[in-house]
Amino acid sequence: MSLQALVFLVLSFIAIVSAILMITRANPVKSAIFLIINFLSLSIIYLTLNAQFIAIIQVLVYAGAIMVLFVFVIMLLNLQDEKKLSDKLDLRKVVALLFVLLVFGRIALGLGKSVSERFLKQAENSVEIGKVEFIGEKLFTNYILPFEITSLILIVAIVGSIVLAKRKFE
Amino acid sequence: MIPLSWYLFLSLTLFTIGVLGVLIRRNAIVIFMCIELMLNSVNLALVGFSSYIGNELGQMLVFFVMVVAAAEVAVGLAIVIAIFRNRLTVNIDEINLLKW
Amino acid sequence: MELLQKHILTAIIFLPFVGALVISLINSERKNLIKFLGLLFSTLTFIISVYVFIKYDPAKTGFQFVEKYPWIQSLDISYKVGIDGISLLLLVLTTFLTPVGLLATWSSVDKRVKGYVIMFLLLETGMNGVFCALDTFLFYIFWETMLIPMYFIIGIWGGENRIYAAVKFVIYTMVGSLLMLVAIIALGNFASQMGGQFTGDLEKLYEVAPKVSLNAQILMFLAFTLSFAIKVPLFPFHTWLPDAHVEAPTAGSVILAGVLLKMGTYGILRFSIPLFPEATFIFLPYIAVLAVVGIIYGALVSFVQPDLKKLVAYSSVSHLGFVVLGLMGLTIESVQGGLIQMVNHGLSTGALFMLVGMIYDRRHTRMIEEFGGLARVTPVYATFFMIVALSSLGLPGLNGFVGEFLILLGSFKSKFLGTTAFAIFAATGVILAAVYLLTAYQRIFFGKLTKTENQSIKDLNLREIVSLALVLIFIVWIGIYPNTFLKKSEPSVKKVVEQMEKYRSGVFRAQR
Amino acid sequence: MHKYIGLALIFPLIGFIVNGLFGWKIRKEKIIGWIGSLTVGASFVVSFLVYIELLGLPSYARKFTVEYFSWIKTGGLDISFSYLVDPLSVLMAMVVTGVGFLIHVYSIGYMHGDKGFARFFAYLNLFIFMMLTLVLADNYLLMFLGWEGVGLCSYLLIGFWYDKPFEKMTTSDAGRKAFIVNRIGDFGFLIGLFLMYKYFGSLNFNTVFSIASKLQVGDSTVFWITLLLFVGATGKSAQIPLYVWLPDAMAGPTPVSALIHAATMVTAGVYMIARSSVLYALAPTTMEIVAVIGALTAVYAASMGLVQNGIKKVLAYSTISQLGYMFLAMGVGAFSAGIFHLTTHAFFKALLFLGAGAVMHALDNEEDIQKMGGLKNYLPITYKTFFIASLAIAGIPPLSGFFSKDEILWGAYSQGSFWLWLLGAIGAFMTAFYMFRLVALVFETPARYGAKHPHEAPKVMTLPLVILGFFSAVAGFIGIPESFGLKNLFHHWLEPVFEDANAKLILESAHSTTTEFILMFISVLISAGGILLARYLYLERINVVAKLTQTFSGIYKLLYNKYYVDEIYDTIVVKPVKWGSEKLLWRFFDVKIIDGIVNGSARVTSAVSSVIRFIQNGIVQFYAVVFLIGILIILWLIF
Repeated sequence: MSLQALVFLVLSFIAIVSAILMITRANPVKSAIFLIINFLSLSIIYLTLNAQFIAIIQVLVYAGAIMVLFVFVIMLLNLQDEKKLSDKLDLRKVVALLFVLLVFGRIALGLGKSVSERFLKQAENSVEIGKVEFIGEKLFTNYILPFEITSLILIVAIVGSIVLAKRKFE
Repeated sequence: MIPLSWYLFLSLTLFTIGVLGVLIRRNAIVIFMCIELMLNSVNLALVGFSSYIGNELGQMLVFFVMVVAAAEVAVGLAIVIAIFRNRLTVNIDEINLLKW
Repeated sequence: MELLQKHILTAIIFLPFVGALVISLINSERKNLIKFLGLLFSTLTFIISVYVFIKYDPAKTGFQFVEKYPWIQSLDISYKVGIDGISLLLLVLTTFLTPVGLLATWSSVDKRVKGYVIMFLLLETGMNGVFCALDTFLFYIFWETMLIPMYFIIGIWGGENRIYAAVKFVIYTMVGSLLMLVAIIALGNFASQMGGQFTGDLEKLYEVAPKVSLNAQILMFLAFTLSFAIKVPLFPFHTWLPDAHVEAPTAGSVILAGVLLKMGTYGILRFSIPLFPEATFIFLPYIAVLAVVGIIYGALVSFVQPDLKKLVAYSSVSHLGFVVLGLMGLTIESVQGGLIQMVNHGLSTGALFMLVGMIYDRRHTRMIEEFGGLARVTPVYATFFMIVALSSLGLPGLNGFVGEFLILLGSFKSKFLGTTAFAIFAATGVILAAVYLLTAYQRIFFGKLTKTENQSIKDLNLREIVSLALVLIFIVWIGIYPNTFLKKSEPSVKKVVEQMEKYRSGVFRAQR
Repeated sequence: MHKYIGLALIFPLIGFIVNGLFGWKIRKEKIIGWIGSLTVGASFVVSFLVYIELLGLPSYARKFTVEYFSWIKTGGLDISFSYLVDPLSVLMAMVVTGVGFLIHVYSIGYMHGDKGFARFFAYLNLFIFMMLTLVLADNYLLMFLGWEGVGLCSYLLIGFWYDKPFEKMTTSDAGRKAFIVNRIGDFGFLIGLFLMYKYFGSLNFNTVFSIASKLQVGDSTVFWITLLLFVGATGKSAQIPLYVWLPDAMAGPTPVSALIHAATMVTAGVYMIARSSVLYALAPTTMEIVAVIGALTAVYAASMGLVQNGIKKVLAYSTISQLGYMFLAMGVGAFSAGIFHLTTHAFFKALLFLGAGAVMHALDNEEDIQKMGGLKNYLPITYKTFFIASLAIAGIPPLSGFFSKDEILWGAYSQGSFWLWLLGAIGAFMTAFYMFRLVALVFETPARYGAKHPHEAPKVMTLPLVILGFFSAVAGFIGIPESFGLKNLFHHWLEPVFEDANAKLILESAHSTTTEFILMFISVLISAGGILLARYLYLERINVVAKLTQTFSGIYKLLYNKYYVDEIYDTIVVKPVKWGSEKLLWRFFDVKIIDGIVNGSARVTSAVSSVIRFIQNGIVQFYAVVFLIGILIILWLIF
């Protein structure tokens, strides 16, 4: 087993465990912290895929900005702990679990069949693709239009969230 | 070298956990986080494909997904705040406005 | 200017839409500005359509002012608009009635004026689109588009029972139009079977559709015609009409009667007949029977209506029966008559609704028994009402007569109908029209002025007079010199009729 | 000059527009009235000039078609605003505008002080315009325009005093009745036109008649065409069974009754048949029907006239009866005799009505002849002219009515049968009787009007009376029967028009002058008998009248109530239609059945929905699970 595989397995283990912990914590702050751990481990996995730019963005945007926002809101609302999960292990949850597992199984089966024999190695130019320089160039040439539109989306999001969140003026 | 399928299985696992979270949690904020998790798992698959195929498209898409995710979180959390202000709860069982 | 010339139909279709956009940016408190802009945009549209009317050259065959841009290329569905003599008249009617309707009801709508004007302009876009579309899918989209603003116009600005009326209107229409969508898709499919390419292009379908097997033709004909018959409305699909008319605000009724109903008859002439000639021959007598029943039925029922608006609504059933009979006659005279009668009905019934609205604004009732002797207090109003009523009952020299006469004359000698009985029974509608209109007129305007509330009714103001006078100009014009309009539509009508005669003689039957 | 015949139409139209639009601004009655009258006068001058022009031409050339602009042109139909100038139409135009002018002038006095003065003149002018359109049109459709147009004016003018009660109803009811009954006739007319178009391919007089003149007598389609056209004529000219509107039409102002319901409009049916004489000549069966209906109407209406008490009512029935004579003439093929009677009737009947108007004017609009009497001394001019007109209508030589009526009776005998002549003669007797009953009760018996002070009408009203009186007296001389050895100018003038028709008819050429003289003598005797009987009964033996009415009270009531025809029509037509429409068609069929189905389908939908709506519990996660199941199914299907 190569070093790369080892790194991948460790990181994916961390990612999965932190994800499971995230959805099972009663306290939303704890959930948020586990989610951050999950994001960080994912960013390192991106590095193993030679996607440096995405890895850095992942840390900056997700683990940084978005999660700060989450934690901030949780603190702001001063939420109580949710009731223990096991207390409410009602039929609905069991059914949900069942179906989720079914979907997982079905997709896993399909995946196993379709890609197990292919894509064994990364492409030659994968290092080239992941570079900030390359991505930046593409963004400002080929993808300039969607890139500019994102600014519009962000503006709308900002305006929208301000309008929604502000208190009504009496 | 590890094959792409490993990444895809990781992505699938994370996605499934996210879905499960959405289905079983009641706290709207946690549900949001689960959705973020699902988005990330998809990102992972995209980046994986991108580097195994050797095409920059996947990473471009991830970039845009992140932008949209950021916008969505901003608006979503604003909605949560607005609802909380009115109802003093973020428990979505109690926010059943869609009921007939 | 050249740009406008090239895209003139697009301009007509979307100028009201632009107007709606502009108005949506204005503060809703500035009601007069909003109304003014609504009027301005619809008037501009009318002016452009008059230009089109003048420029339209009847000598050329086929569609004119055609614009075509691919839309869904793989299915050969395109944004294709163009007009011929048939749609020309209705297009001009639409663009004329919208500003007039807005003007006539300037002060009767007071709540949510902004939304009202926007809905109106959107409605106009939809209507213009329906008359210009030369692609079945485009047609369908415009057809449905104009349903939505109408739904809101009835549902928000209507009378007491408006929700019921609005829902009834939408559901009735939807039932038909969904079947039409199925038929449109089926038609495209047949085209791909026979010509190798799915298509929505009407001109290509004109070639293909008549060659489809008879059973399929019958099914598609029924699907199309049911949808149109509901819109017309042909007896017995008419019961949405009185409700919708009574509940709709005045301008809504004007448009509803003036234009929306015409879409049904237009559709029959544009789609049902030329696309499925063989099926048409089979169903023609039955539809003609329904039309004649509608003529008499509508007239008899409107004779006993206590509500003036309902009376006018039922009279529409009767008038549209004439139109359908004319179309089924399939002679140049009767189809031309049907066409001109569509315009006439738009003008005179539109004007009648405007008049009813005006009295409703003053007295807040439409019950005929509440009036009486109004000629004394409101002579101008009475005069306008008289002229419009006379036009509606088909007095020679006014527009109604030209249409009815041509329809009856044509259907009397029609080879397709085979018997003169249709025309004879339909002609009784001429008597009945005089009965119900004059009876109502007399009960409203003549006799002693008994009710004290009626003594202080104000006569029409200048704005109302202008809006009615505009309609009257056309009422007299068509009555005295209909050739202006007949000339434009004659070649297109002739083409349809001659084509049908060829089909009848079996020229194309062998090809199948 | 004939090119400018359009001017004759334009002038009244201008009058209509000016008075109609600006009348309320002008306000001065004099100006309005003279605008109204002079425009009609001007069109009389135009028609007269055209007449002079025609006189200067040889008789075969007296026919022009003047086309102004196209009206409806589509498919095979090509109708224009084009006018036919020939002896018949010019004669009619002169009668219409001449009598019309006099009545307009009279109206200036009669309508003095009325609130709707301008409106009245506007309507009258419109009427003249429409009537001229009717008589001058050179195709049936344009004629129909005038035909319906005069109906409209009649409607408007009958209901002119729309808030005035009239018998059991209001004046506007009478107007509406007139319009609707006319429409029933027009329905027949229209169908006739369709059939004509289908058969001849045209509605233009020239085309239709030239084709028709080549057809065989007895053509069945032509029979239907002419019969249907005649249905139209029964409506407009108040013949059985559509006469019911005319007596009620007396609700209008008296000049209207004189102009429209006596002199001009009601004769339109006669004119139409005369115009289509070629067609009628081809359909002997229709001719017979026309003759019989005409003769029956003549007697039937006269019988009702015998007992009426309204001064105008009597005249109305008399009009119907006289129209019956004209149709009788048409039916037996004596076209020019019918037109001749039309002309003389226009004079004396207009005069009678105007005289009645003068009487009513003097007695504050009193109409009941039982409340009149003794007006001879107060209204000398009216009395004299009225008397002359009564003599004329009764058929006393040498007044105009004698010549025209006698010609018709002679035609009925020679071309028709003895029975037709007998009916005509009975009618003549009744006519003489009721006219002089009227004269006696109104003018000659002792006064019964209480404290009113009757006074002669102003000059503007009496002058037309005098002029009409003059024509009533002498107009007959233009049509002296040929058997007197003189030239019948009237026949000669109309000859080119009826040439074709006469060629088709099998005319009894060998009639003996002796028979004609005998019949003439008998009819004069009959008339004189009627006159004398009336004068004897009402002036000398008034108590006998009362006794007679008591003895024959059944018949009297039947006659007085007009054979209850109105009531019968009401019960068998109007009421069932109204009931059926409301209860059966609307309340039951529309509301219950059709809407029942529509609303029923809606109710089914909502019933089903009310059950399955519980699935919508509002919990998002439940929806998400369902969503997931959907994905699962799709996955299963894909892979």
